[in-house]
Amino acid sequence: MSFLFGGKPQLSSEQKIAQAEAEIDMMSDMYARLISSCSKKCIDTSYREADLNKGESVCLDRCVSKFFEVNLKVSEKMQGEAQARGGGGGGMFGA
Amino acid sequence: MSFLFGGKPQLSSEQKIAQAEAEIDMMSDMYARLISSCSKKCIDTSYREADLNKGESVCLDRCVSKFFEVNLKVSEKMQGEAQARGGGGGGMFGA
Amino acid sequence: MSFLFGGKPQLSSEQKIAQAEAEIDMMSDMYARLISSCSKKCIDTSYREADLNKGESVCLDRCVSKFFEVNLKVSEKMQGEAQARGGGGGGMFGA
Amino acid sequence: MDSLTQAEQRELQNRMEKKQMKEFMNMYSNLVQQCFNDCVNGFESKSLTSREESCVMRCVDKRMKGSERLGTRFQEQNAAMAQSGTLPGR
Amino acid sequence: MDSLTQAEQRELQNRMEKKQMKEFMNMYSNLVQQCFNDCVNGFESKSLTSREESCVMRCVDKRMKGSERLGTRFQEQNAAMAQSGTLPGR
Amino acid sequence: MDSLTQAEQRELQNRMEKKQMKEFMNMYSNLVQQCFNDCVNGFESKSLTSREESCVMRCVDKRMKGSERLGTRFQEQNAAMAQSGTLPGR
Repeated sequence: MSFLFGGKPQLSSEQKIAQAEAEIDMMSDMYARLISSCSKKCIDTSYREADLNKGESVCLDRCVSKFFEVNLKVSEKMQGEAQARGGGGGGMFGA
Repeated sequence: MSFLFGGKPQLSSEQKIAQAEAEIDMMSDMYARLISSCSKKCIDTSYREADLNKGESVCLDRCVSKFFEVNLKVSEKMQGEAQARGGGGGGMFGA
Repeated sequence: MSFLFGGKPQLSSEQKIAQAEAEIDMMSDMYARLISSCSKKCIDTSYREADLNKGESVCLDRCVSKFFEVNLKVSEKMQGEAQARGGGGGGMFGA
Repeated sequence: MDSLTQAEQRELQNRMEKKQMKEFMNMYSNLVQQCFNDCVNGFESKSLTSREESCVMRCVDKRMKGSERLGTRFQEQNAAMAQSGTLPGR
Repeated sequence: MDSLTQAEQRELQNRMEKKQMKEFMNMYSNLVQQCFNDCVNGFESKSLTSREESCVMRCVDKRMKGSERLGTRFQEQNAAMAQSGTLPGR
Repeated sequence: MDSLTQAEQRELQNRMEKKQMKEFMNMYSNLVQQCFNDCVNGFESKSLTSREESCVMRCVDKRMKGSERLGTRFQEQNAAMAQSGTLPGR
């Protein structure tokens, strides 16, 4: 999920750490959102059983896959628009 | 949205910065809530078109206006109550 | 709500403060969630009256009680599992 | 928490004060958003109708009373648990 | 806020820059989650259907336009309030 | 991230540990709230009914298994993306 961070040259040590920190924060935010969305879409809240049944398990697996695909599509779209607008790389969504 | 902050006299430099920071945080929190509420109330989630249609656009404009009005009413109400309770100004909602 | 924090011996001053801070943060997070859940379950959102009626008041009281009980059950369950898995105390849910 | 020295308690106090300000602001903007969501549903005009406005006023009243009541009960339960020693992890 | 010295304003600027990055990332992941929630409802396969994919694309477009419009109106209202002095607490 | 020196990695590690504690606590209270919301709907008494209690127990079980499964898949996908170089912005 580290797609927001272009290859900016010559960062100070503090900046490098802060960037790595931001990447991890972004990842764990995405993870929390995925847990929330996929649980809501796949888990039967009557909780008749304590185990995930077959349908729920398959749904969760596919949900992760689709969530990543949406993330990828959105990031590609925004990169495309940023490039169309801004020209050169190095920016937020610059490749 | 800076209505929480009375005119406290004689702040240290750090306190002044912290207060300005708090005002900005408050503003951007309100902004995030406005985006969430007005998008939910006005945007058709079937996404049949990529553009905002006329109805959605008008709804969003009015939504901002009403959101601000609610904010104003609530803050006036709370100031009134704070004054009725506490007497003099200078407090949280003091004018 | 300080059940996450075992009795770790010999902490530095900074660690002790940080732990106390974490306990308070946990508590105020739980409090915010309780406000959100119990308001949603008990308060009639047509707001026909400005006061809590009898039914709402009783519901709120019982809601707090049940929320604490759920919290207790969940924490006991997780402690039990942590012990079954890890053996000795001192860990996250260690007694 | 009771094993903190006085100096440590002061430092903790300091850190908490900033958070309290933040929590209060959060409580406030949450109240605005909730009452907006619950009371404002028509967008035929750019001003609140009188019906919406009085709904918002009652909403603020009722929710604040609710939060106060919940806060009192929360503290009572916490105190009871601390006393009976049912706090797990201790 | 206008009473800050230049040095204080620089320090404030500094702190804000970190937050802006964070807010942008939050805006981004919120967009992903919203469009996922609104457009993806079938789990018969592990890839997006073309219907879901185009829904996501329109969702991103529409929501970004919506946020832009809301942002403009928000600033206008703020400016109007600041001018008319109806900002309470001032 | 791989271009950090060892000292930088240690500092990063340090900062992450505080966050992990916070995330764990957040995961925990989220679990309590979700299972409360899903399982407790009657307020005729101040204690959980046995039906509610067993619902909460199954809810905790099922949700934790769900999160575990999602976590595994999340890491697999991340690893796959890193390898195939489809990580945009790189």
